Amino acid sequence: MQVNETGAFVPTVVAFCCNWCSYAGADLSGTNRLQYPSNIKIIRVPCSCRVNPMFILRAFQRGADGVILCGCHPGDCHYTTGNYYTRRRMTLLFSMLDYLGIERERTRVEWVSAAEGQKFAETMKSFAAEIAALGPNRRLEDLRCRK
Amino acid sequence: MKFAYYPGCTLKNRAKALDRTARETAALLGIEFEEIPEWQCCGGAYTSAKDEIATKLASVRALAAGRQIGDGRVVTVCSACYNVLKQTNHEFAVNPDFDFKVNNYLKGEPEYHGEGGVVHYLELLRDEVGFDELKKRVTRPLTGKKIAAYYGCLLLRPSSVLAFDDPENPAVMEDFIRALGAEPVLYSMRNECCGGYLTLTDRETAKRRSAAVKESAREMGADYMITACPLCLYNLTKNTDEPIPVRYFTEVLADALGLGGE
Amino acid sequence: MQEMMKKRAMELLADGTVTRVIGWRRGEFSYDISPAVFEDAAQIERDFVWDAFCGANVSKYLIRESAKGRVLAFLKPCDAFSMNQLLAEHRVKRENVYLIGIPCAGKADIDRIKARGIDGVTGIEEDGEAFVVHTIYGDERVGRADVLAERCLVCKSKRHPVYDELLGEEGEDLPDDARFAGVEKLEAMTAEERFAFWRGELSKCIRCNACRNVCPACTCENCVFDNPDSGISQKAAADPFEENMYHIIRAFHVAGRCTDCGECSRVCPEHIPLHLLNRKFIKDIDELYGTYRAGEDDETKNPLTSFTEGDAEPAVVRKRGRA
Amino acid sequence: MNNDWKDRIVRMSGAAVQKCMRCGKCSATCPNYGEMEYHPHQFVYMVERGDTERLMASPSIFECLTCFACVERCPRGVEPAKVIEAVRLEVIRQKGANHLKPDDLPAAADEDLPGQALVTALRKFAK
Amino acid sequence: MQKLGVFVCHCGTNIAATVDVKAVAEALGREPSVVVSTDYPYMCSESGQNLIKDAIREHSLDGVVICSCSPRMHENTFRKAAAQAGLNPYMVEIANIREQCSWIHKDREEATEKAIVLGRAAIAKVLLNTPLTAGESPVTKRALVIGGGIAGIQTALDIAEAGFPVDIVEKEPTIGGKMAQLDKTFPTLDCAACILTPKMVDCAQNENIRILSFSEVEEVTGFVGNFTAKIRRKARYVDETKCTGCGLCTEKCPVKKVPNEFNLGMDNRRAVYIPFAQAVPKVARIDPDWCNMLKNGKCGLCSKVCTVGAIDYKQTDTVLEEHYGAIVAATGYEPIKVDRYGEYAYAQSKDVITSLEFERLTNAAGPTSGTLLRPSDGRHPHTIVFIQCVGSRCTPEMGKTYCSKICCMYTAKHAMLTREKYPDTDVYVFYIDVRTPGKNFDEFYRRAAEEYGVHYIKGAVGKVMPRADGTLDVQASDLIMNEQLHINADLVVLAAAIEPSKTARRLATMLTASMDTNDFFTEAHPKLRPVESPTAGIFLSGVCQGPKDIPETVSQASACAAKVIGLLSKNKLTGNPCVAHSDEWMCNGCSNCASVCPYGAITYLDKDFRMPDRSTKTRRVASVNPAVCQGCGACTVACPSGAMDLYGFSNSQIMAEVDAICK
Repeated sequence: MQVNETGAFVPTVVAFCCNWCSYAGADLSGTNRLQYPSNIKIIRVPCSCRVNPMFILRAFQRGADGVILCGCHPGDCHYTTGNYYTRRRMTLLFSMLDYLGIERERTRVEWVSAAEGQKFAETMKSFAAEIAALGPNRRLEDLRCRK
Repeated sequence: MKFAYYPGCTLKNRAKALDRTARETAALLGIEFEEIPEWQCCGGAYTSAKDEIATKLASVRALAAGRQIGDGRVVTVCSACYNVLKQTNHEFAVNPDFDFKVNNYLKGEPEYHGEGGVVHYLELLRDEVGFDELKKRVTRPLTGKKIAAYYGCLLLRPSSVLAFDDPENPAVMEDFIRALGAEPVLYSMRNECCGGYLTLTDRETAKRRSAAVKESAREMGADYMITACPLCLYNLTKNTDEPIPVRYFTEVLADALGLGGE
Repeated sequence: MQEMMKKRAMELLADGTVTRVIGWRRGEFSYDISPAVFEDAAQIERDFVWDAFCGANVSKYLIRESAKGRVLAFLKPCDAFSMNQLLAEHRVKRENVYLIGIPCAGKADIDRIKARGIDGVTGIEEDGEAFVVHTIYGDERVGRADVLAERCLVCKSKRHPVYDELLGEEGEDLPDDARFAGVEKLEAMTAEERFAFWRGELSKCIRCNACRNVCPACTCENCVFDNPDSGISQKAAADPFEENMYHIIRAFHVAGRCTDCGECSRVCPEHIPLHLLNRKFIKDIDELYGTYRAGEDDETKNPLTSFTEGDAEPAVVRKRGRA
Repeated sequence: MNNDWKDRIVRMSGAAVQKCMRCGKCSATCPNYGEMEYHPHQFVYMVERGDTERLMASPSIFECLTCFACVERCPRGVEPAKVIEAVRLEVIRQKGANHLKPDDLPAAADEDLPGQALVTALRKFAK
Repeated sequence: MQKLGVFVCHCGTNIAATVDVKAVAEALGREPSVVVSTDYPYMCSESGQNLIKDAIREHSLDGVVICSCSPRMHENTFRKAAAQAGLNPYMVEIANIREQCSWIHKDREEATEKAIVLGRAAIAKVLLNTPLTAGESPVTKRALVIGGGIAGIQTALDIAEAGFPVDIVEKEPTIGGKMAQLDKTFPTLDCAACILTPKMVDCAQNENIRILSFSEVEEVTGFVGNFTAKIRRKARYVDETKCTGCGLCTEKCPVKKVPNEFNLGMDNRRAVYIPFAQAVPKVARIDPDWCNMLKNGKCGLCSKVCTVGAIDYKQTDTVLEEHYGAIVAATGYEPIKVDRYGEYAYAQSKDVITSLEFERLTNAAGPTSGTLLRPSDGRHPHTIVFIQCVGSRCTPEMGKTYCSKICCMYTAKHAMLTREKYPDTDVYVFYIDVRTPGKNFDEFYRRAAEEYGVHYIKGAVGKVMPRADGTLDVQASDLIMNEQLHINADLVVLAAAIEPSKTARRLATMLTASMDTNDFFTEAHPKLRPVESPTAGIFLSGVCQGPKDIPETVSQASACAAKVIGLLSKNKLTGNPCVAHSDEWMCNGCSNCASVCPYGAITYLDKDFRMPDRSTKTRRVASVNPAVCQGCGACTVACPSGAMDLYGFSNSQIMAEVDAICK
């Protein structure tokens, strides 16, 4: 668990972004110098549908406090249909995590287009704030991975 | 076939003929009208403002009472009642806030959430009786008569809510006229306003509007006009000098079915 | 019924329609019954059993057996759903199997029998709405509902979605009302309570892999948990995370493919209610994407490999129920 | 610009004034256009601009027949009649601002006038 | 032990101002496997690239991590540099420390720390990278153009000129499309037939072009360079190879009252007919809905008069299968149905017409032989009202949300030509905006207003009311005058919105090409790749991609041809090596992967496996065609056994990144 100089909890957040829309949207928020917290780290995937539930569980295992998955808006997928599968898979996965009592706020899917730099930054800010408010992930971490 | 019947206030006084002929013809056609007990005035006009709740309660109560009868749909003959009741009922489907507030007002009475329905007598004739069947029941066909149907506004608009007929090119009254053996007259002003309630504050406008409507019907060769709305009938008769008679559609229906004198 | 089945099996062996038969055989105890392959009439005559303890789902065995030649299998409705799903996934070649549908009125749960103080069980017989349990101390008569397995109490169907021939009457689909009660009970809890519940259950897991090995949907040539290259291989769960991980991923892998046969819970030596995970997915799928029954037919697309443009957003999870 | 007022009208009417593309079809369609100082497309535009006083002071708002022809034909789904109704309500809800008073009725009505007209006119023009 | 190099870019001050690049290089230099770690002001510059190349050679690096701007910017630059130094280009990973770090953070310490984490993630990933080589596939040197309007014609001609064979598939009995129905063309007023029909003839005569008229594409399989199409050649009951187009059959045909679709039903044709005089191919067709012989076996006149024996009442549909390297969609448009706008009385009055009908009414080959006459009574109209934007620029409930783009200009043309030919006619145009961007377009519109005296009125028409005397009362608003008008018109012309052909959606599904909500084909990039579909090998020509006028359509058609020629001139195609692949030993053959693949890249085969016990086992396993796979990865998650993985973004690579970030 990270804390900042004032002792406040700084969550670790992993953002999976599809190469064509959301990663480009993240780049755009950079180009526009829109700030969002540095504890969010982006992993580039070709399409949101590349994200295996395993990756999300792995992130929690290794100490992530929140995982967000961003893709093209439904209907705009570079690969035509990828994000439709993502939508179903993640809906079911999130529901299952909730069912197991894992805080449902720790996972999120957002559709961010390459033009939505502003939305990307806003989304990241709000997600990071939400996770910070929840506190550290304790329910789905691997104690052996704790620093 | 039994339906809840909502006559509305005007049918109890100035438009008694409309009420009487509607009931008589319905009975003859095997439709039972059961008048909703203790109904109140629908309000005459539907206020589209989102924050007008109390003015719609009378309609809601009528709808709530009507859902107990027959298949739950309320039959109206007057265009205005049809318009008000149907728009009110529609609001439940699209506006949860309205639903919530209305039911707060209704505390103590049974809740209502838009489960009822509204149907105009013309729709019953079209969809339940059927114009082919109606044609068979006609004993005194109006052969040779050229009749102009006047829809006005309240039956047709807003079409997204009322879904009564094509708002620009309606057909139900024309088909009705054909079923009675007469010839419908198509004229452009049949779905334009007669001047409505402005007769009270600006009679000149009402006169101009009604005159334009009648002029258009006369130009196309109408012998007489029919309508479903008492206020339209008033404007078209009292606010113009044009001599073409205007009658309720139920009156001509009664004639054709052989009811009453002549 | 048992005799009819034996007769039919021997006929089909004799006329060369099949070379082997899959049925059930008794183990050390009368209630210890497992699927078995019979190769000749003598084996069938001697060992073939069919009674209220024959709960095991035989469909999975057909993957291996059907690769060797034509085989006969007796399928309860449960097994037939699983079978059909395997056919849809090309795990079994249809032409290599001869399927006989047999009716099932529900199977007895030996633990529930024992819980009623009945010991020394030597056999079971159906008698209308009751079971007659033979024991070394004499016969005991018990109400059917008192000893049926949970999965049979909420049976989804008495129908066989696939078969070549039927013995007995074909049944019908049954209403789903009770099947999801367990899931609903959990959903109604707070997140804390759910977490505590599952921690309590999953921490019992000894990673014996029985659930995986019995599951007719878990038929991978090489399971990701056994594959060192998958990055998540585990031999035994070392900590709570891995217990969670294993069961979440397993449920996810069978989501949209699980026919809810209930074998996972039946075989779990720790009595973890694993079916509650699978049923959660089934319930979510039914609610979000329309009722879907894996194994119903081989045309309807698995809800996880299909979509509609108007599907619910994942945020729907946040809006539902209690946190 | 009076944005509070504009927001209130937009909320009350549920109409989408910002969707207007200024084609003028509402005014082309209005049966009572000739009696109005400001016309339907101007109502919409004035609300969008937040131009309060002039519109509320104009007698035009009492000339709308609520015939809904503009609503029906608007290609942008703006619903001008609902805008006008909201403005009118805003006016008559002010104290003493009733456009039609019960005392006026006997003079305006005759014996054949349907009750429907009285109720409607009062609902439209009075609090 | 692998040897990695890390290169941290300053990007001038873009990165260096917020990120302590030296500290990053130093920290990453301490990571295991990293043998060289350095920083430089501009890594993408030639000297920066040389620095990388030299390091690769000097240290025999196995992998390179570059901490710089977004990989979307310079990944290719650095991959090329690596390749030049002898390193496989797919052994390069980028840590995005500009767009996703220095530019979005202000605190130097925080940004530096994040840059290091991003660098570590890239190192973790590159350690698991494998050298990849792009696969190759051959190219069938033949193009398919679907749609034979001006777009398809131009594309086909250009491709054929470059020496490649082309098939044009046209659903109607003749090519020519909408342009063949037009009278004159703006802004030069050339006659449409005069400039179009020579191109149609060129198509017929070009030996590289085969016209498959009255045909439809039924199925398309394959992938870029290697498509196979099934084309249904619908029965026309006339042998195309024998018919000379003499027209004798048409003359003798006794069925005379068939609405003539070429003239939009405003006059009649026979049951056996040639659509119009300059049709290509000029071959008759028998309409089975009207022909007495085909309906009840009574007649046979056409067969008797045909001197070449071309009539064949027994003809049936045939299906042709052909291979193509590239496919062009040129399916064009249709005007929308205007009946739904009842206020304009299109259904009630014959004298309310659409603009396309107006074209036919003024065309010499039209129903009135070019004299402008009212359809109701055949009299000259003296007052004409043109209504713009009918169904365009609406809410989705009310019509089309887009501007149809061509109406302002063709209406100016109609108005101008009417005034020129019939100076006694009053012409009114009701407009919301007059949109005339285009060479000589605004000048053209101004001429209509200034020189020809067309009355342009800013406002809309509320209602068109047919009157007893046969005139049309047009009630409209004049927004400039702030008044409501009534114009007593003889003819009302509606500028109907245009929409993509109804056939387009089915085609898009066949081609796995994407479409927008309006059913226009989506281009690969709206600015930079406007004539390609996102699906490789599928190209877009004309209005099927979005509303266009003729000059624009022709430009796009030629641009499209250039792209097709570019593709067909290659002997082999190099693919993206970051594609899916299946581990046969783990694959169950369950088909989950194939059911989510948007490209049909996965097939199954029964394969024999030698088991450890020396027995042989036949199993159904998935096989990915790397030329078809685009690398989305949908299959990798659908696969329960984990047999399916993606090169360049493998499970282990992504998990290594996750681990590095969460550490």
